[in-house]
Amino acid sequence: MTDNKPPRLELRHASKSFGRVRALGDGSLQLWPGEVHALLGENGAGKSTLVKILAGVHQPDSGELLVEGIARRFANPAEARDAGLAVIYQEPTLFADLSIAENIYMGRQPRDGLRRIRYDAMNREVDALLSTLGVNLRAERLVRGLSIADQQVVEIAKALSLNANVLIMDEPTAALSLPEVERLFAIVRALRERDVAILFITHRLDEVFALTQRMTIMRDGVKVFDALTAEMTIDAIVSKMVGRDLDTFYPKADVARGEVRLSVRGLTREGVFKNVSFDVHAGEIVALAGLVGAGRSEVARAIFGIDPVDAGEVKIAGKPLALGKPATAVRAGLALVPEDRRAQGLALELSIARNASLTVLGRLVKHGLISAKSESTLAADWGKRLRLKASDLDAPVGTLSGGNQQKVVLGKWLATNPKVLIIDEPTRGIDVGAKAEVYRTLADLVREGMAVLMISSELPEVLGMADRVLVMHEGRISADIARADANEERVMSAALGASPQALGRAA
Amino acid sequence: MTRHSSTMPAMHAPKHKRPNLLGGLARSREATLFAVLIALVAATAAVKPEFLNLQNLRDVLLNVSIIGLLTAGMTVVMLMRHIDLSVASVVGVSAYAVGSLFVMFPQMPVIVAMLAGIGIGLAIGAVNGVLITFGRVPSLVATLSTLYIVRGADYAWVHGGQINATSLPDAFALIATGSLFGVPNLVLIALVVLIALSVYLKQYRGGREHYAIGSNPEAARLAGIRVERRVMIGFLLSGAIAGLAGVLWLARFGTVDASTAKGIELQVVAAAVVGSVAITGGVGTVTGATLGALVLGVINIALVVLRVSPFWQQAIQGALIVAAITLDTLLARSVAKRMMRKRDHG
Amino acid sequence: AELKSGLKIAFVPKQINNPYEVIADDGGMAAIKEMKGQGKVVGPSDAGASSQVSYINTLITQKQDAVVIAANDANAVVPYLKKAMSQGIKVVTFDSDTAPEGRQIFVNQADSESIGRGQIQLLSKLVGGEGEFAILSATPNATNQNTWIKWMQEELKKPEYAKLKLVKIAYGNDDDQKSFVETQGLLQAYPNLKGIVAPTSVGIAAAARYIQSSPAKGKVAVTGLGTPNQMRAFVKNGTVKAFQLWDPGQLGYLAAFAAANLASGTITGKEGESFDAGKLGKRTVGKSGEVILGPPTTFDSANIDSFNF
Amino acid sequence: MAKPDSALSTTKRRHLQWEAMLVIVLAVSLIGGRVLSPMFLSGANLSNMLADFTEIALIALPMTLIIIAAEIDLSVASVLGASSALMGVLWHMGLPMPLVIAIVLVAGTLAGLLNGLVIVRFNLPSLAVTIGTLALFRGLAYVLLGDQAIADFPASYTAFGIETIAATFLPMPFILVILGAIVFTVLLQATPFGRSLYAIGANPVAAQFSGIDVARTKLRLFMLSGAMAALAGVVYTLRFTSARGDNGEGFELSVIAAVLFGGVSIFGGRGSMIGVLLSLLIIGVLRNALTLADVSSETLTIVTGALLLSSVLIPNLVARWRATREKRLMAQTL
Ligand SMILES: Nc1ncnc2c1ncn2[C@@H]1O[C@H](COP(=O)(O)OP(=O)(O)OP(=O)(O)O)[C@@H](O)[C@H]1O
Ligand SMILES: Nc1ncnc2c1ncn2[C@@H]1O[C@H](COP(=O)(O)OP(=O)(O)OP(=O)(O)O)[C@@H](O)[C@H]1O
Ligand SMILES: [Mg+2]
Ligand SMILES: [Mg+2]
Repeated sequence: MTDNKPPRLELRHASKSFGRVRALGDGSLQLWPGEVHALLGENGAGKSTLVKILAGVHQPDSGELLVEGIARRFANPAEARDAGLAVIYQEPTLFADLSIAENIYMGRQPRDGLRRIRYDAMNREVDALLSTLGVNLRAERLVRGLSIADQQVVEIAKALSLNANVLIMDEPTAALSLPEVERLFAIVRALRERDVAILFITHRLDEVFALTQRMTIMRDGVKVFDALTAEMTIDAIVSKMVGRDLDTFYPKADVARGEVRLSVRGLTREGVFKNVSFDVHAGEIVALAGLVGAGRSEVARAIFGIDPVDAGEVKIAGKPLALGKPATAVRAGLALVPEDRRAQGLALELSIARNASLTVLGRLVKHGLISAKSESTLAADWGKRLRLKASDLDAPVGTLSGGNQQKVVLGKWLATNPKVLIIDEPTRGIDVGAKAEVYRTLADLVREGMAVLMISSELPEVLGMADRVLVMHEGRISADIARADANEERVMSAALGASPQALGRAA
Repeated sequence: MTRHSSTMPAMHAPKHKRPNLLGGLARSREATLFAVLIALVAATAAVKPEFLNLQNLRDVLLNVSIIGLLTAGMTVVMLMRHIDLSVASVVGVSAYAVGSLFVMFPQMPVIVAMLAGIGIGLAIGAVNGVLITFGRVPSLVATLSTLYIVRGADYAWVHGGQINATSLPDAFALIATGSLFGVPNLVLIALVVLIALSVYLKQYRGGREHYAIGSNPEAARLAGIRVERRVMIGFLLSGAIAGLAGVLWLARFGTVDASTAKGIELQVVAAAVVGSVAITGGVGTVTGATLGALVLGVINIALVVLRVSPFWQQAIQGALIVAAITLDTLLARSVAKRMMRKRDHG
Repeated sequence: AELKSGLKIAFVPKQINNPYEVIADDGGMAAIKEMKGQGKVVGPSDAGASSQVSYINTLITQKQDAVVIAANDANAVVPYLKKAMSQGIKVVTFDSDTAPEGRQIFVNQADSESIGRGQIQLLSKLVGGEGEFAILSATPNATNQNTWIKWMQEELKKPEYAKLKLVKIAYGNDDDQKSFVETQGLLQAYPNLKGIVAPTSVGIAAAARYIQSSPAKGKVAVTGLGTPNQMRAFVKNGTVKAFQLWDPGQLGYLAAFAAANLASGTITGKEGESFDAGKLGKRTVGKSGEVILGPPTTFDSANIDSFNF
Repeated sequence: MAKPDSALSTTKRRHLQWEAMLVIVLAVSLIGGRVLSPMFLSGANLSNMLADFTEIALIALPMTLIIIAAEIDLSVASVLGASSALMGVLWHMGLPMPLVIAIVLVAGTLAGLLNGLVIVRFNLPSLAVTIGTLALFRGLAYVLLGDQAIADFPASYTAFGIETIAATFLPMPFILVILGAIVFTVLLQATPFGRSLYAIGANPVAAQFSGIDVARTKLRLFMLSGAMAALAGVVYTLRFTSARGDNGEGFELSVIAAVLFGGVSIFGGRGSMIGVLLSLLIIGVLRNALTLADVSSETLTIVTGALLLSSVLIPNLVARWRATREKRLMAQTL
């Protein structure tokens, strides 16, 4: 950060509105070569919008963008890319029907004299790139069927292949577990050595301290603060982000364990998970930990009836559950908050109220017909309880920020008043304030006697919230650790299994 | 860390080269279609050996050429999750317009006739493209509308008129009747277009963009693809091909009137679907589409040759279309599953 | 008796864009002009059974004096034509009849029996009295084609046709391309085919065009019903030796006069009544309200140049 | 936090706007019809007008539901034809009419079931599958009846197709349309089944994850569609006293055009029954008025296309214009 040189990238007083929604009011940012810069803020603070302005996806309504001190205007993402910007967006942006190599090189494939694509050269380069990332993926494999983690790896590979001098990453770690995060950090650090300017968005504050040198904090679409990371503390960051101090982060209540609510015996799905057995009691939060790809979500989906199983049985509150139909599971008192809210949790074009009522349509019926009034009352109630930040419950849910979308998914399931709540990555991509609210809600729920199975890749959350930690490794439960005995090392070693080679594989 | 230094050896253990999965999948789908085609021909020939004579093969190729061309054009559009229902109307209007040109200028060179047809197709394709990209009208709605409008205009213009083979110069008729090394000219023309289109889709950046757009439009935009432009190009291509098909239709059938080619749009979509072009975009090849058109064309003629009652023909065709789509999908899924399993144990 | 002037007469063809129908309608319009009436042609652009009904209803609402219709379906339009007649509108069918209660007069191109039998006689002459042949018809539901085919099969029962064998009735749906492909299939399926009878102008042209460019030219006789203009080239180059038709323009002309006479009250449609049909002279209403234009003309290379329609 | 009972949301407002526009268009075409022809508003003419779109309306009702659920059924017209043919065959076999009609309706439902099963079981796109069954069912209609047309249905039944209700100008079959409209409106807008269709159309995976039985819902939709198409086949046969294999050929595109003109999104998740009913009325009025004014059928074809196009194009252009205007206003205030 030399004084006489301009920053690599600078955004001054940018604003952006979508219709009546002001997503960004006054976004400012300076990004210097050779630094990792954290961009922090609550859900809906405008971080992703700012990123998309930098990337040429959106054109700002006002404000200036300077690259190396020169004012620029990117009309589309290609122009930003050509100016040396690589972007990893918050949501994976891959072509499922194309190979990994084509995904990485779309629009800039190597060509021969006749301008034909040289597939061999392209695949060779991508194979090399993937192996430097230490993942067992091949260039010619189709993207369809990749796990979210693998997709994220492809996104990272794409950004790296650009050899850009600005790398922008919008929550790249949200879908990754620890070993993958570590690997990503190593790559980022190496890039920093090569004077690349990196913008890094995350809701995991420990990552901020582990990786970044400076930070910019936003609130309600406005830049409120910037500082060197070394000069900050977690509490200071949080109070700048939220505008107030937060109370205890993991409000784990000690609740007496009730009867068995969810009982799983010998659940097997060929090639995915094998012989999975466990119980969850009323008033208990059981965490299901493990590496991404261990098969945790698949167990949840199987219990809920989305995926077929080859063997095993499930009981809800003592009654056997006929597997294979989600509707039956819901009727039996099961709720599943899925891991991918956009694909599995929400109908993005439908209104917030309509989404919230989706699980309880049958209960909104009065005199045989659905009452619109009870629908909006329901949505409003849950919105209030979860502190949903939305201007209009009839607005499409897709216009909400990620964290607020997560709250709608949570609310729609809590509205069913379930006996057992399975919640997959409950805080993926949501801000600290919202996280605290989710934890508080979970604590309240178990206090009221609900049984919660929480799938999570975030160790602090697992250790902070769970009464018991089940760890999965390659489709089997490899450990069952009581709260008192749970610590980072035990969970991680169980997650990694016996063989250390497992570290090399992400999928 | 440097990016993709190609000197860096692959780190992971499994050294055996896995088959090219992308290519393998595509190949296997086309291979099945090809097998189905051969089986169809063989079965028909077994019952009716004369099915295999040269004249009949020529006829089948001639029949399929035009539908095959249209199917290839439709493929470009369907790859982008769009559809072009207006092709039949374009064929009709182009055939009649070019025929009228011949009536007015009997000495018109054949190449001018082709260009005129292509020009008409381009014009209607441009209208479709503008409606879809600029007007943001879903392609099904836009092209259903232009199907009606173009056909209506055709009716209003042609009324009860008819162009007969007698009005067409011999040089033009040669497109359908002449041949080079025993392959009819019309088939050669179609083949050239099909190969060009296939190379474009497989080997050129622009071609790959059609796949990208259909696979994930949002991601395509983020990857810097000019989606509007590419969609526009797709509809121009489809329109131009339909225009050319109209000229070929005129050459082949000689008689055209206001209702020429009415209703073939669904045949074309069916051929594409049978040829493994996904209606949901992102998947499909010109080879597959052409095989799809061939399979339907052969079934069509085989049913007649096998003396199946005309009343049963359509029912059997319909059942075969459904069966083909189902089998193709099941096959694709089982391949995908095998692939996944391999990865699990790999 | 004098025809009223200013009569409103509407023609409803099977399909407004069918070239054959257009010639017939033009004949009708010419007749109406002669008698100083107001003529018009309305109708659907597809040949569905029901598509004519809304036009009939509209004509009733418009209080036309007479409706002249070539029915797409013998029954579908009957209730609506009855309604028209009950409101004093005169109904004439031509080309393709409805059930008798649906109209007052049917102007037939030639009596169906002689058309059907005539086709077989012509074919027999062309193929030398023996061999396999096929019929290429319009749609499976086309009323007049089905009637003619019925009479063809009747005629075939005669002992002199014992060696003539009808192997297949194919349907080209009055669609040029479909008829073309059907012809091609027929030749494949029946290698010994000697003749094709296509009693439809679309079918015969398509069949002739296919045969002309195939090795079967000269071996397979094509005949049926078609217009001279359409078939001239095929007759000249020898693909087709002879075929038949009446003048569709005259058919329309006669139908218009029948309608005008009904509307003027000079006739009621009863058997035995006769009326003046302009340049066609005097015509008599036959059995069950049928008026016959006359026997079809057989066209061959000798006479084809003297016709232009 | 939002006010729960806040007035109309933007999305709802947009819907109402479209419906309001349809009402205006309807009024304008009614007035236009009267101007074009004094006979237009006569009872007899209105009666014909309503009768004319009976079958299209009966099929459009379930089609609305199907398109909202982001599926499509192209086989409806073929089911209509096959039902008509079956009706003729059964009647000729000597079965009593009520039994004939019952069997035909069951057969139509089974045809829909076949569509649904193939689509749901193998998870195939309905557009592709129903292109196949379009040919299949039409073919079966020909297999059943061949080149025959059956017309000797009992007068007591054909009267139902032709006559009007007592002293009014409402055609008898129109009762079915009215009943159907009420049932389907309630079904779509006010029952869990109907509500779940919007979710299925907008995001089928999320709908499944919400405990909605997507497969069964779709299956029911296609069965419903088959049944209604069969009903339309019965009405058609009685209205025209004619059972034929080619009855209703090409209706599928008219039905889809009517549904889309009614504001239903082809991508699913959006649309209302009221819009579709208005659209049917407008198309009926326009066709009738233009025919009465001796506008040729080819012009009618063009009008149909233009209407369909404008239904999507105009709102889009208006929205675009609004957005630029808003932006300009905002720029001025800044
Ligand atoms: N396309 C859009 N249309 C309407 N509103 C939008 C759109 N995109 C973003 N918004 C709104 O703009 C605001 C900022 O959203 P943005 O996605 O930038 O937040 P964020 O800081 O990235 O949040 P998160 O941490 O949850 O990802 C939110 O209120 C969001 O609802
Ligand atoms: N969309 C998908 N299609 C096919 N296979 C998938 C898909 N998603 C995941 N898989 C596979 O299923 C297995 C488990 O995936 P997943 O990453 O969801 O596991 P997980 O343990 O639930 O991890 P997490 O919840 O942290 O994402 C992996 O082998 C993965 O490759
Ligand atoms: Mg964001
Ligand atoms: Mg998971």
